[in-house]
Amino acid sequence: MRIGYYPGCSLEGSSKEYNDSLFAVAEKCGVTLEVIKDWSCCGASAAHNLNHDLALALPARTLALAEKQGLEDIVVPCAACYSRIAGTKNEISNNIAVKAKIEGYIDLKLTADVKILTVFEFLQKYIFPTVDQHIVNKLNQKAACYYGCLYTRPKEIAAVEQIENPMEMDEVMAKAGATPIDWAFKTECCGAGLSVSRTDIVAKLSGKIIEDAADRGAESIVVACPMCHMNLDMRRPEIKKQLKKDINIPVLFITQALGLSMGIPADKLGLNKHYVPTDKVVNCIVKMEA
Amino acid sequence: MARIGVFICHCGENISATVDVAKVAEKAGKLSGVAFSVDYKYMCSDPGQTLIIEAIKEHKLTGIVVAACSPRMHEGTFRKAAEKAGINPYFCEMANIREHVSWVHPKSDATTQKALDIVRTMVAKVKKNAALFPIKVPVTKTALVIGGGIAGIQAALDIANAGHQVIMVEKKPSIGGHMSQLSETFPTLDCSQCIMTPRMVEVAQHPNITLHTYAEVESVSGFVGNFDVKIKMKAKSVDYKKCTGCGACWQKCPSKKIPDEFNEGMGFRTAIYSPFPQAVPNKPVIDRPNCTYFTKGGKCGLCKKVCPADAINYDAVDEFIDVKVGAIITATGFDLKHADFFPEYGYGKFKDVIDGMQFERLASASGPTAGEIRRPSDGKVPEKIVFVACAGSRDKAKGIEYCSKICCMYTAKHAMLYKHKNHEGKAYVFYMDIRAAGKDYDEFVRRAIEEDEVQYIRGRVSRIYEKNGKLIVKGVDTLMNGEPVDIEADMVVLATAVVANIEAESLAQKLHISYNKHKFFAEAHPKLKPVETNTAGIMLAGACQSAKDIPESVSQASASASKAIGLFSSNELTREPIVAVVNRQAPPNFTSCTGCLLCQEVCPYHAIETEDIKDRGGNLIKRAARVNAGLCQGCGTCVAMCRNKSIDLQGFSNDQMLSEVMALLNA
Amino acid sequence: MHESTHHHAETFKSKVEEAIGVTVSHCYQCGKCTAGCPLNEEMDIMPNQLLRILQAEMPGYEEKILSSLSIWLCLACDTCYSRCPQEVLLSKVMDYLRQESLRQNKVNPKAKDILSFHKAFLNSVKMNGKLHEVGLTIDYKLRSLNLMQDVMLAPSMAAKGKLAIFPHQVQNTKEIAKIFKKITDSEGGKQ
Amino acid sequence: MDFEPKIVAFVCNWCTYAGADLAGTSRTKYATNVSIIRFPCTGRIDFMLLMKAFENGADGIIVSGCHPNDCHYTSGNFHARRRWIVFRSLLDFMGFDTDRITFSWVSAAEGTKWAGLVDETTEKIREKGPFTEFKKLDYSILEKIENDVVTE
Ligand SMILES: Cc1cc2nc3c(=O)[nH]c(=O)nc-3n(C[C@H](O)[C@H](O)[C@H](O)COP(=O)(O)OP(=O)(O)OC[C@H]3O[C@@H](n4cnc5c(N)ncnc54)[C@H](O)[C@@H]3O)c2cc1C
Ligand SMILES: Cc1cc2nc3c(=O)[nH]c(=O)nc-3n(C[C@H](O)[C@H](O)[C@H](O)COP(=O)(O)OP(=O)(O)OC[C@H]3O[C@@H](n4cnc5c(N)ncnc54)[C@H](O)[C@@H]3O)c2cc1C
Ligand code: SF4
Ligand code: SF4
Ligand code: SF4
Ligand code: SF4
Ligand code: SF4
Ligand code: SF4
Ligand code: SF4
Ligand code: SF4
Repeated sequence: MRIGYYPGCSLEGSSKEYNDSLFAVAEKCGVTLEVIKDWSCCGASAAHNLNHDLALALPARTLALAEKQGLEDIVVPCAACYSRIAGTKNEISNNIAVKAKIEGYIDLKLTADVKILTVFEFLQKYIFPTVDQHIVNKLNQKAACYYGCLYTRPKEIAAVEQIENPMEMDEVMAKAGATPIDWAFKTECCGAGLSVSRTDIVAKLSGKIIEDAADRGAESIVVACPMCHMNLDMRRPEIKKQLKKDINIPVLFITQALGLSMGIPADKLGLNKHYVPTDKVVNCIVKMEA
Repeated sequence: MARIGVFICHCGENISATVDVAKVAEKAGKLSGVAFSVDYKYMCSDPGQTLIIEAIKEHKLTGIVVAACSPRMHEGTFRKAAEKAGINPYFCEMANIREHVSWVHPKSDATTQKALDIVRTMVAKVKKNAALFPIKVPVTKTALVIGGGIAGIQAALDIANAGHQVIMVEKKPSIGGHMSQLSETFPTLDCSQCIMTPRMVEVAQHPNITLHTYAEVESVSGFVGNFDVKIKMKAKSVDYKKCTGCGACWQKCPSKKIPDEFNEGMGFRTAIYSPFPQAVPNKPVIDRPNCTYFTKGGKCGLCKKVCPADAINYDAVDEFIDVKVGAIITATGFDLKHADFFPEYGYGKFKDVIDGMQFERLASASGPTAGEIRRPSDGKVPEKIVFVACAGSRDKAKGIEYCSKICCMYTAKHAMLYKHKNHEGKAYVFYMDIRAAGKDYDEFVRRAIEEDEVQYIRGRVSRIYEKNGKLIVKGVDTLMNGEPVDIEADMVVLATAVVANIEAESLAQKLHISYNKHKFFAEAHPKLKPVETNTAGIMLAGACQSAKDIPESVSQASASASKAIGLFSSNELTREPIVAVVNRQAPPNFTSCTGCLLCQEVCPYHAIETEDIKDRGGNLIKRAARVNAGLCQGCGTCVAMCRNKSIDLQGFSNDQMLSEVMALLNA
Repeated sequence: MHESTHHHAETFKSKVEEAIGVTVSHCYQCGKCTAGCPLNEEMDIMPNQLLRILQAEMPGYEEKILSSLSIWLCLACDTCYSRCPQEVLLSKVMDYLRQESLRQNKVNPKAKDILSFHKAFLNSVKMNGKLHEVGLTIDYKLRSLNLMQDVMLAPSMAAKGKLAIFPHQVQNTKEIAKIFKKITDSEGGKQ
Repeated sequence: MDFEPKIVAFVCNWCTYAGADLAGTSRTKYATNVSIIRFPCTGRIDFMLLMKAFENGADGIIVSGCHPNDCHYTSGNFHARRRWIVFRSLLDFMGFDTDRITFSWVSAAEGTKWAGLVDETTEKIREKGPFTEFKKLDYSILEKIENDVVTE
């Protein structure tokens, strides 16, 4: 099986560590990812806010390129990209007229039958089969897995089984030796696309999320999306102002957490790139007995 | 050789004003097979009927066509006349030249021609008619009542009090159904047990009622008046003839941690148990999957040791009995939608999010808290309680579009009961509409709002989550511009949807009755036959048909009882012989039926059975269809389905219909 | 068998319904959408009420809806849809209303920054085929005139090696520009 | 003289026949071209009978019974409809003018609808003219195919 990879814009820029940690984990397990050649931006929230056709055409181009390249599974580590691409695939496969129109715009033919995997689906499908032999550390801490909206809704493209109480990331964290906690804000929205233009709102929404995790004793928040990461990690000063208290829980990408349990060095996983220091996580690692 | 008489009616001037009746009579007289033809002023009058009778006798007529009004008006009249004259009444047909001709067309040649066409058509038909005889079936004057909730109890008592035998089958160890679990009942707030218990006892003691608890219907065959029913008596492990109900066994039973169904899981019972103190019969059964004796290979045996009556029998097995009944009343009630259905409300996850029936048990004096409303998690009396109406009902996304009908009322009742017990407490109800359309019902809800100060908030709750021991209820007030309302509650009660009994579908298949897509049993007609089913002799009572409250369940139960009593009022049933028949031929074919059973699939009444045709030596020659005349209603759908015309409908046979078509078109 | 077809006059409501395949009358105004909407506190017109306004079609309703702030705040998180008993795809309605508001030039003044960001974002994609965060920042600042707002925390990000100063580009940026052009053209040049 | 079409109506006893009776008791006037053949239920109507009617010179046919959920026999009309849908596609395929058969629902309360149906159908068939093409069709294959149709 040739596994395709769609990094998305953020993983080339502000969330490079997510990209790096994903590759580090894959490499350790001997899994290769092929980047989709000449991929372009999915349009994220901006396109569907302003133009529906554009919101379909941009992801469709990527899908078509993946097909051309002969890929069957593609891993999309960003929740926004996942949502756009899976949504486009869904709409195109259910409506021939739309499909024809979009094919016209992008000058490419589509079957839309590639399978789109989130990072946690990828981990479960391709990493889990061999991961046990690589796990050397136990992440001895309570982790709050945060899924946000784009993996859990709308139900037609949800990447999780139970949309109100998803467990897929929790399973990955359990593998890494952490204790996933039951909390109330797993799937609440962090403010996503308003991060730049209405930071005040993002601070409010993300603040509630972080507060609930803290109240329930979480020692880390684990995400699988660069936007969630940005809002929960980098927007901490605004959140602090909003909550009128300082909460220092670090926010990790799920690949970083799993990478730590596999003994991959923290800097290789890009843990130094976070706004909220991550030493607390690194410090609670326990070596497993041989 | 057919000798047909044709009688053309003037109906005063109703027909003769536009149709040239004399001409019709004259032309009809010339049709092949017509031996006599006449027109007359009022055919249905006494002289008119006498004219027909005399003509039949005088002209030795083999059949008659009365060209007059609609058969829906006077077919019976003229069939009786034919019978009086000594011919089979089914040799009489009517040609409708009034409603379909004279009243709808002007006086003209075309009108007269159309009248003649119709007469010719009916003459052609009557020539193909055959003598038919009313079908008579004997009636077994015993009713089977399936389900011992309030509906089944009411129906059983009504029938038994009318002097007929009743067999009641209840699958649980006690009768009583949901009503026995209720605390107080709307709209009067009288104690449910107080009005229920006497009726349960009456059933047990009634000389005409045979009660089988812990029993189920295994199979049903036969038809109205003559059903054969096999009943499965599940092994109780207790000999009821010996047991006195002393209770020594369940007091001593060491398996004490079994969630108590009667208290909706909010308490425990033992492995040998009687479900509640007022149970009828108040004798125990052993719940084998939870009994040490059965799970640990003969260990324990304590109940047998302590039983003073030596009633315990570990070797008891399921038994089957066969009974014959004439009518069946289905009263198997409803279920409530359970866990996993409301992930957004945390039902099944948070202990203090409960459903309406659990609330009933909390509010009941005989319940796990002796009637004090305390929350399950820590036993605290809630200071703020939220009721969520329409939880799962009227929710297309969850597959239940219908309104559960009773929950508006019981939610108002619950809020009231709570307020009566906790004056300082705050009760909120999230609702979409208040459906309280019964006698004194809206007044009841208004009382909750106006006198007991229950806060009604119009809006649906989006989500409930738990935080620091409180349940955060995220709702909205759509009457305040959609303002979000978040309530920190101590307890939440969901008015979960009323759904069909989980076994409804399999029971319906055993009984051959229809059900809707939500598995509620279907009535024969929504307005005019609301308690009967499509299968003659099987009636419905209570919430097995649709969500119902007690007054409605009881009314319907009495109505279905009266249908059964009506059925039992004579010794045999007479039915019109308009039924389907499978043709018969001489050996070696016996019938042209190939046994494809396409007819069986389409018959709305499950009237088609299979018949094994055997030779003299008893060897199977072929399997063919056979119509159960007791069940067939004469729709003829099977006839149109049969590819080789092996099944036909008496009175509307292939031959008759084809003759009509040919005669109509070939003047 | 003859089945009659109904003809309605085209209204703004019917336009919305047709464009996105949502039937507004399916909404029975329970408010569950609003109750769960993460943005409800910020909105000027609640999600259920937007639908109500569409349903009722009272004079001036089109204007009222198209100039609301709510349509720009909606994050398309689909919390509403995932719990709506009537399966009304509200986020799609919001999508459409936003686009229509833009086409008709009715954007709420308070949504200016949000719109600027979306435009800057798309502009970056149009030029590079991918998003260039530094470019986006500059463009957004120019559009919104929020020069002082530390939009992307540029200094600390750059220090952590998170910002690429030069854009990554797709090999054939012309191809992307062509897609943008085709779509803009097909809509009569409006964007 | 104008062409006067001959139309046969196959109707059920409980709804449409009664509806036609009601048109009578209400003295609603309509064209004389349609004559009724009464069936217990539309489920009883065998489509070969329709073919026989055309073969014997009918120019048009009406089939009418109870509204979908009102069937006296609960589901006979559904079966009729299901068979009709398959049958019609077959007729269409053979080049048969299926417009000569009008399928309708007329309840016992719809006397006016019945009258309207008769007038409209008569007008429609009058415009179409006599059904001479039918003779040219080899409808006998229908008889063979119908066996498969009913199994659908
Ligand atoms: C929370 C709540 C509160 C309510 N409060 C009120 C109120 O205050 N006032 C009011 O009027 N109504 C109230 N109701 C409604 C009331 O409970 C029903 O109207 C009533 O119970 C219906 O009676 P039933 O006999 O039809 O069904 P059920 O009570 O469900 O009885 C059915 C019986 O059939 C048995 N059975 C099921 N399947 C089989 C089978 N296959 N074979 C044999 N036996 C079988 C069951 O064990 C049961 O004993 C309330 C309902 C609920 C859920
Ligand atoms: C506008 C309207 C629309 C409706 N639509 C529907 C509908 O679509 N579906 C539905 O299910 N229901 C409908 N209903 C309800 C329906 O009409 C009633 O349920 C039904 O008519 C009740 O029947 P009844 O026999 O109890 O009373 P009635 O129909 O009122 O019959 C009572 C009879 O008793 C006679 N009578 C009265 N007093 C005496 C006396 N002292 N001595 C002798 N005779 C007496 C009266 O003359 C009358 O003939 C509707 C009602 C209304 C008002
Ligand atoms: S038989 Fe019918 S048509 Fe003749 S007089 Fe009687 S009512 Fe009139
Ligand atoms: S101890 Fe014996 S007699 Fe007493 S209730 Fe139990 S079984 Fe019946
Ligand atoms: S044998 Fe079973 S029922 Fe009897 S006392 Fe022991 S556990 Fe209880
Ligand atoms: S009865 Fe009331 S609470 Fe129950 S489903 Fe109907 S409207 Fe909702
Ligand atoms: S009667 Fe006809 S349809 Fe029924 S089983 Fe026999 S051949 Fe088949
Ligand atoms: S006539 Fe109707 S009810 Fe009778 S056997 Fe045939 S399909 Fe069944
Ligand atoms: S949740 Fe659905 S039905 Fe309820 S108000 Fe919102 S859109 Fe309407
Ligand atoms: S999709 Fe929009 S309207 Fe719906 S809940 Fe999310 S933000 Fe609110």
